[in-house]
Amino acid sequence: MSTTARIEPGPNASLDSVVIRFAGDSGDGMQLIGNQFTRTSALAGNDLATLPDFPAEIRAPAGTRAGVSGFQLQFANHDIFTPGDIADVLVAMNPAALVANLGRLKDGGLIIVNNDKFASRDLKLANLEQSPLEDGTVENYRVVEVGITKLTKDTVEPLGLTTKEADRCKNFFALGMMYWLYSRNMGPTEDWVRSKFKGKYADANLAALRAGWSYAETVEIFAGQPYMVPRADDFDAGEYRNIMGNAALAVGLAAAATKADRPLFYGTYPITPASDILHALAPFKNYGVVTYQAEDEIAAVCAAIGASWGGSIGVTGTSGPGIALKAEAMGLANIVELPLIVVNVQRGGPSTGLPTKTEQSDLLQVMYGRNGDSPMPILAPKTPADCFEVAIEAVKIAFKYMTPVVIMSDGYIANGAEPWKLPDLDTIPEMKPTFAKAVEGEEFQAYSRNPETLARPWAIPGTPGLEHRVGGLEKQHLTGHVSYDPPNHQFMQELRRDKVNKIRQDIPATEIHGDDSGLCVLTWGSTYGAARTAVNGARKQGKKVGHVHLRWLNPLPADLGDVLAKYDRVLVPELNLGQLVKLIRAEYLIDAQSLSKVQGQPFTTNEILSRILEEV
Amino acid sequence: MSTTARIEPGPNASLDSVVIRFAGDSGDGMQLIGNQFTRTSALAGNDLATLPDFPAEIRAPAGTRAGVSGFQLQFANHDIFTPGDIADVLVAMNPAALVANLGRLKDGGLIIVNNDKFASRDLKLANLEQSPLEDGTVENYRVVEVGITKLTKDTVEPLGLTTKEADRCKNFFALGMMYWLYSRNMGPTEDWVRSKFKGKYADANLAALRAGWSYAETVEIFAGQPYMVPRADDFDAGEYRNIMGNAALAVGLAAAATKADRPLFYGTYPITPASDILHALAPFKNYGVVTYQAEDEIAAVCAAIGASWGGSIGVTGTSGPGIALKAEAMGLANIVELPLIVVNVQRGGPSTGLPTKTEQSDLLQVMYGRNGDSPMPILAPKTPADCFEVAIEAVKIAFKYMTPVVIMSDGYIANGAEPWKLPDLDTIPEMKPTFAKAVEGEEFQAYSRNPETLARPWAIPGTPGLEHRVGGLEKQHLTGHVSYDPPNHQFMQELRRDKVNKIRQDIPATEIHGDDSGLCVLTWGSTYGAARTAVNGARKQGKKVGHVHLRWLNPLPADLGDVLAKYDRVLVPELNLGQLVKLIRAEYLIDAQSLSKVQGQPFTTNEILSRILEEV
Amino acid sequence: MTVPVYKKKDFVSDQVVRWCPGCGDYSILSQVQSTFAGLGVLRENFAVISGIGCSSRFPYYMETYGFHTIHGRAPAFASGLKATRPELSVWVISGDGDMLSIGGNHIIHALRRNFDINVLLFNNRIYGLTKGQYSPTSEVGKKTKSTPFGSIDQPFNPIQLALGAGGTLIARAIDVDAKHLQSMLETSHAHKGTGFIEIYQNCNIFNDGAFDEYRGKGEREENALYLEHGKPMVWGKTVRKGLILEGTTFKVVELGEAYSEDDCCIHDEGNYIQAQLLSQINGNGFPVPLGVMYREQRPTYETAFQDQVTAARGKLGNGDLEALVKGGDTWRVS
Amino acid sequence: MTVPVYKKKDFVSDQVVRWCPGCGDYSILSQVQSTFAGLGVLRENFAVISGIGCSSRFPYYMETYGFHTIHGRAPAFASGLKATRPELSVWVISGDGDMLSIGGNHIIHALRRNFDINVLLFNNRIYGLTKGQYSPTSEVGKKTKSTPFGSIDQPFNPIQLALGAGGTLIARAIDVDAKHLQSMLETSHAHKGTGFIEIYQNCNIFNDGAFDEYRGKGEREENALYLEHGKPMVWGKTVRKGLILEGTTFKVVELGEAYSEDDCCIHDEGNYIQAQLLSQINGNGFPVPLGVMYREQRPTYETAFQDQVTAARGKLGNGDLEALVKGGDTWRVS
Ligand SMILES: Cc1ncc(C[n+]2csc(CCOP(=O)(O)OP(=O)(O)O)c2C)c(N)n1
Ligand SMILES: Cc1ncc(C[n+]2csc(CCOP(=O)(O)OP(=O)(O)O)c2C)c(N)n1
Ligand code: SF4
Ligand code: SF4
Ligand SMILES: [Mg+2]
Ligand SMILES: [Mg+2]
Repeated sequence: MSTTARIEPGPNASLDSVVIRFAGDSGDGMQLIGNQFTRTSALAGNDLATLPDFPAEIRAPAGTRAGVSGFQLQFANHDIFTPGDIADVLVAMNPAALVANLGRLKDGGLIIVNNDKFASRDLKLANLEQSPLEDGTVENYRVVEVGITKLTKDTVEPLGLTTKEADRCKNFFALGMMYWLYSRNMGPTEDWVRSKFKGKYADANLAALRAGWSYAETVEIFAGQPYMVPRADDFDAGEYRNIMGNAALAVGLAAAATKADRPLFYGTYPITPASDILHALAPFKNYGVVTYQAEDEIAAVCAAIGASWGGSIGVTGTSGPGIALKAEAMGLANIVELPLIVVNVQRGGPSTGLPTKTEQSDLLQVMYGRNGDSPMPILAPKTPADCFEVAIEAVKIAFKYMTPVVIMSDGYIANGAEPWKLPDLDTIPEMKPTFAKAVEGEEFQAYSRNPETLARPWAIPGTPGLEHRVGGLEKQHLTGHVSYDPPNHQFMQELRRDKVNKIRQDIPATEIHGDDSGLCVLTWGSTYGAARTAVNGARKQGKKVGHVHLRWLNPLPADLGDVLAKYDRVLVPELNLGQLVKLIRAEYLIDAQSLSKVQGQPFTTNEILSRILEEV
Repeated sequence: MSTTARIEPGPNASLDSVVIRFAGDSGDGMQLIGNQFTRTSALAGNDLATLPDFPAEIRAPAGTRAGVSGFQLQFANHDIFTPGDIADVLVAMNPAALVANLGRLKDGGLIIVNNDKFASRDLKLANLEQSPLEDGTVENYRVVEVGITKLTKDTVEPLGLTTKEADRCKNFFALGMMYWLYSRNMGPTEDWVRSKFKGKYADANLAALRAGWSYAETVEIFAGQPYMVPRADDFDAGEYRNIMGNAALAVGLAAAATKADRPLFYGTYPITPASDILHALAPFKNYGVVTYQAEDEIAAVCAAIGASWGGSIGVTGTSGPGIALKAEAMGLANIVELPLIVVNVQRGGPSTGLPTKTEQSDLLQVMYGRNGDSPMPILAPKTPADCFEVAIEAVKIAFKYMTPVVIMSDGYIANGAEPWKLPDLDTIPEMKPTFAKAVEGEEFQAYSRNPETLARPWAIPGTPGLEHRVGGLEKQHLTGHVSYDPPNHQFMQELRRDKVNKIRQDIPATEIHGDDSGLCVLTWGSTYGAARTAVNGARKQGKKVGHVHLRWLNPLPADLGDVLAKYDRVLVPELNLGQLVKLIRAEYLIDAQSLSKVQGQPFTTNEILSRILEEV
Repeated sequence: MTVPVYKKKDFVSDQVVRWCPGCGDYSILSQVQSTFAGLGVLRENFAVISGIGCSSRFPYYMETYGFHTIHGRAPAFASGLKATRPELSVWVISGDGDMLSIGGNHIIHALRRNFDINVLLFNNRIYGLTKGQYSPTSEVGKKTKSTPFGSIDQPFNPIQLALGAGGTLIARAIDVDAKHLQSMLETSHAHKGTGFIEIYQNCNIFNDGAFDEYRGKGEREENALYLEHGKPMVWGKTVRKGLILEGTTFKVVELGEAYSEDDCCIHDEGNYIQAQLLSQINGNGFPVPLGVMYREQRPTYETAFQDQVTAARGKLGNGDLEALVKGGDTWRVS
Repeated sequence: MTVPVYKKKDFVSDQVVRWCPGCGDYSILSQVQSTFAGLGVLRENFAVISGIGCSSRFPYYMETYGFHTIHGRAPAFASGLKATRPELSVWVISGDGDMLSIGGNHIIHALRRNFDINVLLFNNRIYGLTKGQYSPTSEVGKKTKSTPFGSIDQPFNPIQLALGAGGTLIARAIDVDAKHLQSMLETSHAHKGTGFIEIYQNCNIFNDGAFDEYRGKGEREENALYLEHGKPMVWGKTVRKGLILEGTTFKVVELGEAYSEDDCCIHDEGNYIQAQLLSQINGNGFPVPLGVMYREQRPTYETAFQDQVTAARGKLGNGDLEALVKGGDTWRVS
């Protein structure tokens, strides 16, 4: 055990990338300082990726392992795709946070620990007999013990705060130390504190932040100079912001509403980890975005379909259990052929499962989870920022083909953050929908077809002369009248299937990253980052590996069969028991293999890399 | 056109099988006489199969094509599997019934038509310009015109019935004629009429029935002797009854309750074509069967799970849209590992679809339609009578493995009828469940495992010393406490999957009917009959074809891969756009081909046969 | 835009009506078609939304925009439509099973939110379309296919439930009383808020005669209390009767010697407690109250909903795409 | 079977309680544990069933049988359990979102059916577990994460809704008033039918102070009207006040010169209309009524349900398997 850790190499050493893990009690504000460090690093021009990791309880008992809330981020001077497999630095605010996170710290890594929280009462809450600082547990790490609680208290109490209030500032003290250690500019956080807190609370947090910095500098706890992670120079030129997945999705939806010049109706019911989309959209009313918190998920999707029928962009968002409830209405949307966006921010299942953890286990649910054959276009963002484009693409396709579209995000994407290069607004497609109009002397046919897209017309109430009826009973081709005619049903079923398959014409050719022979790593959704990094790693070791990532899960790209046929083997890493792999095997009859992880956590790069190395 | 049809061959000619189709207005009582003819033929020892075919409206406008209600039955002196592709005789009560059903009558077939209903008003209702009896439409058939309305009226009016009441008896007149034509014993129907109708109404129906018989005999409308279809002699010895699918399922569930000596709780919400299970179970209260009509399908399944938790056999039944609503709770049943039977009587989809028509399009829904990986045992009856055994098997497995089990029936099975050889009651397995009991000095573990089945203990409220908590959050192995531990989640997910796969040990070896090389026709559920008949037909033509029928869809039988590997090709006829075929392709990587029909109607033998002949 | 002079037939669609002959739904359809013609609303601005049930086939027969949705959810579809298209005249059609069994949650939430929509509950106290199971308004002891030994559930009183949920216009009518039903439809249309009309509807196939005590013209004249705001609660043709209030209970009195109309309770649509009292009576010497039981003015949901949009636009201007995409902090890489 | 003498701790499970420090749920848990110890029910005969929400974690902390089900559906699970196991003491635990938003339909149906179960509605007027969105009991104008410009939905009044649905025991309590809450729990247990208790519960994280006007001991003494059957409606420590009935409205009067207790309304638990009046008041010079608002005796669902089984067995004997399988007509093939 050492209270002063030697820092190698020398003064202001430049590093390529660093992974920090903040860990403390749910009440300790770890998500907050994690986000501040992220934002500051983003503004400093680093590439970065984050992984918040918090418990299902609002606030589990303070000091227990169940109550530990973590935030991991990687920031780098080059293009990165994941928050890092394993941390270089762990900031631990109490014994539970320390022991629960040691497994995620690399051997010899740096621990900054608040040793004011290691009284026997604290140890007991963490289910520890002895202090891990003393019993050899941290032997293999470089440990810096700091009395953060006391130092913070001394700093801020003169400002007139109660002990409890003072204690709440200690996360800023920790953040200040980390800012010093990585030579970060404190300006953005200072501004933020001033905008979020008032009076003495703002002053106290600022004081704690600066005290942390000064403490690190003057006390020389790190016994060396701070590090630098220079700005990433492989960023394309442009304007950037740091963005989380749910926020990017919300911005994308609002942008689509603006470009479509249609009101966007977001009907939803709160559920983790989708609720933040609601929170993000609710203030966008001046963009014509309206949000509706319904009595449940069924009402939410039904209201969204009602809005779509009326000519709005009907959107509904939820997580897995909510999708189960929406299934019946999604089937109705399929047969009435109205545009509708269904967002599924997946979490750990089955049932309530692991509500705050990530998983990709709803793919087959959205693919098949309705009565009758009821095909549903599905696409998935690969990173937080990608949610923006996926949202716009979904709206575009929903309009063009008059169809519901499912967006498959997940907890990792939703809460993760990355730098986002702002799009050129002119490149966002115009997508004003065309509403049907009555044509003199022609009888309106609600189920006539656009031959290119098989879309039916969108005829909204209020349009003179187009009065007509839609509903969930089978429709007669062209007229849309109720029909129980047997061949018509077959015809319509095939037509609805073909319509979804037509979307293939909008899917660009499949891109191959790396080799186009040997092993193909095939991914979808948030597994992108870890897989890309792993494939790059394997290729550096001279292995023949390619990476194919799917944005569209239904329909699958037209060329996918040919692309996969180039390879000897196909490996499909998924955060489920093997779902995409089933679709691929059934479709192309290739012996694609599943790499399955269901632990509520994203893949580490190494998990995929080691499997690749086994395969090649 | 002829009013007297020559009947070949001679007097009391013996036939091997006959297909009759009764067709009339929804208010004409065609289902009633169809069922009576079926019952009588069953009692006469014929093998038989039926296909009721009625509209979605309670009563569509009288006389219109939309209002036509049909009932087809085949009865035979040998083992048959289907109600017949095409009818020998059509009984048509009005013009709409005639024209809507001509396509289902064989060339040269016999038509018995009520020509009192061909006034211009009647023709208009049927959307006809001219009478089909006069414009050449029925040229190629042998037509017997009978003034059924007037004849019935004359027969029954002396009994003091109003014209409207008299008119309601005309179906019995038609039935009387058919009974004469096929030399049937009228006794059972007479008894039935006496038990169902009172006073003059009973008298009137009996009078109409006998009048029909006498008319056929004395007026010699058929210009010949009646036919005979002798009793089937390939029936095994034993006691038989005629039974419909939903009734057989209800009897099976009640039998299971008796054998398990547990109350059976049927929680449901009415929906076509599942409601008759509720109607059949409701009077079984002295068997310990209780039925609960809940406020909706969600409440129905939740109440059933509540009952299971309390130690009853919780059962819930519905059709496709109801399954969509139950999805979330089915996921809960999966994770809390309680026995639960979910019955899905499938109908045409998507959405409200074709509510009174049959389809097999919910297989992937029950397989995958829940959030998270949530494996669900699934089995399907192949014929109406088979529902009995399937119900018992489902309960047995649900107990043994502590798991929800899905039974996949469909509208064709539910409403179809066949002779059922009563089971030897001693062969029904005993299946008294074992409830957990407290063991002195041992801590109860709600998620401990039976190593053979991976079942957890069933510990019901009221048991001293086993107080514990279950729920939808991930459980810790053994203790069952809430656990967010990542490796535990993976462990439990795999365990739940493995548990379902363990059921393989209860699935007998796959039977091959016919050849074990060449083409394999692979079926599930109600497609059995048409496929079996088609395979027999093809083999008679010397083709190498085998038939493999699956009772279990999840897990698939352990030997299925090996069985299918024997064949050059596999053909999977399904009443959907290809669902089982996807599972087979993904699992065994064989190029199984789909024969898909989605018309709300079962396969005809010929549809499968012609495809077989194309393939071999 | 001037509204053409419509006739009833302008609201008759080309679809053949598919209810059983004699079904009470026919009369309701006819009254709705007649009423729509006179509301001064452009035909294309009507949206008729239903769930599933015999009654829910209704939209097919109306020459307006129509949506036959899924079982129990019509109010939810209507909510999304009305929130985004406040100018439409939205009508929800539902049965006692559709609205009170599977759809119970959506209707109570629609009522508390007070969308300016019109809700017609076709109460035949039975499940028609699924062929005769009991419903949440069937009386205790009812024998049906699903209750061969008689039902044991206390039925809902739809008026009482709507009052409990916070409805702002709550009324009752009878299928065959054409004029009164039409006037209730007009009242609902005129009301700014959710108009909830329970319509007693005879299902002559599965529950014939459920309302015979007051359905026929003669019976109505004897047993129905037609409520009118500001008028005394009196009824009866052969014997005139009235309701008087004793403490917090109603009492039936015969008018004539001892009591006159002036002693009778005056109907006050705005009196919530009186509405509760009225909701409780029906039969057993009491009349069946018809007409508006309760009415209250409260802001409608869609108005408040759209006002927030207008306010946001007023304050922040129409959303600017660039500002949206930028959000807070950005940085440049060159 | 004799029931052991239980202590509160016999109902404390080994699971660590995971609510925020200061949450009102702690007190409710403690009162339920204390009350259970004294009900004379065997511990193994308690079944505690919840939905999803902070409050719904409740069963984990009770050393009884517990079922943490899915969002909004707890009453449905309880219905199936109670129907088949009438001897169990069934407790449903739910939040205002769980029970009144997604679960609204199940609770109104449970109330009309009148299962003999106990329903505890933890009303904190907010969604706790999902971190602070408004709920169906949040007041109009409430700013939350999902309503940054203020909510526009009229909230439900849970008492009024329960009355509308046909509840037979309807009461209100406050999380921190230990003694009174315990007595309400006992009352519910004693009642044969559904006991519905709305419990005002403070969420100190997302909606702190929602009930401050009458939650603290001092405030309660001033502003809470503790209802007691047969007792006058009076309250207030510094100034004694009472409720008098004028026509169909309540009026607040000061006791002393002009009015005495004798002028005040006498609480009658069986008076539905009075219960309606009480459900309408809260604040604005009026007290908050606590205690039993309404009580009525009606057969319980599970009794009627099991009676039909008994009657059938009595009439037909225990079901005979052979008769079952044979049904009606059979024939023999030999
Ligand atoms: C999800 C779902 N569950 C059940 C049904 C079956 N169903 C259709 S209508 C109906 C009830 C009809 O009763 P009601 O609403 O009173 O209408 P009515 O036919 O009497 O007019 C039911 C149970 C369905 N279509 N969908
Ligand atoms: C089907 C489904 N939808 C949404 C959620 C998310 N969710 C969990 S609890 C909750 C509401 C909690 O509010 P309340 O019932 O008032 O309980 P509290 O946390 O305030 O005690 C929601 C929306 C869920 N778990 N399941
Ligand atoms: S079943 Fe009843 S409600 Fe339905 S159409 Fe026929 S009469 Fe009307
Ligand atoms: S969020 Fe509110 S209701 Fe939930 S535990 Fe914390 S204080 Fe209690
Ligand atoms: Mg009805
Ligand atoms: Mg709450």
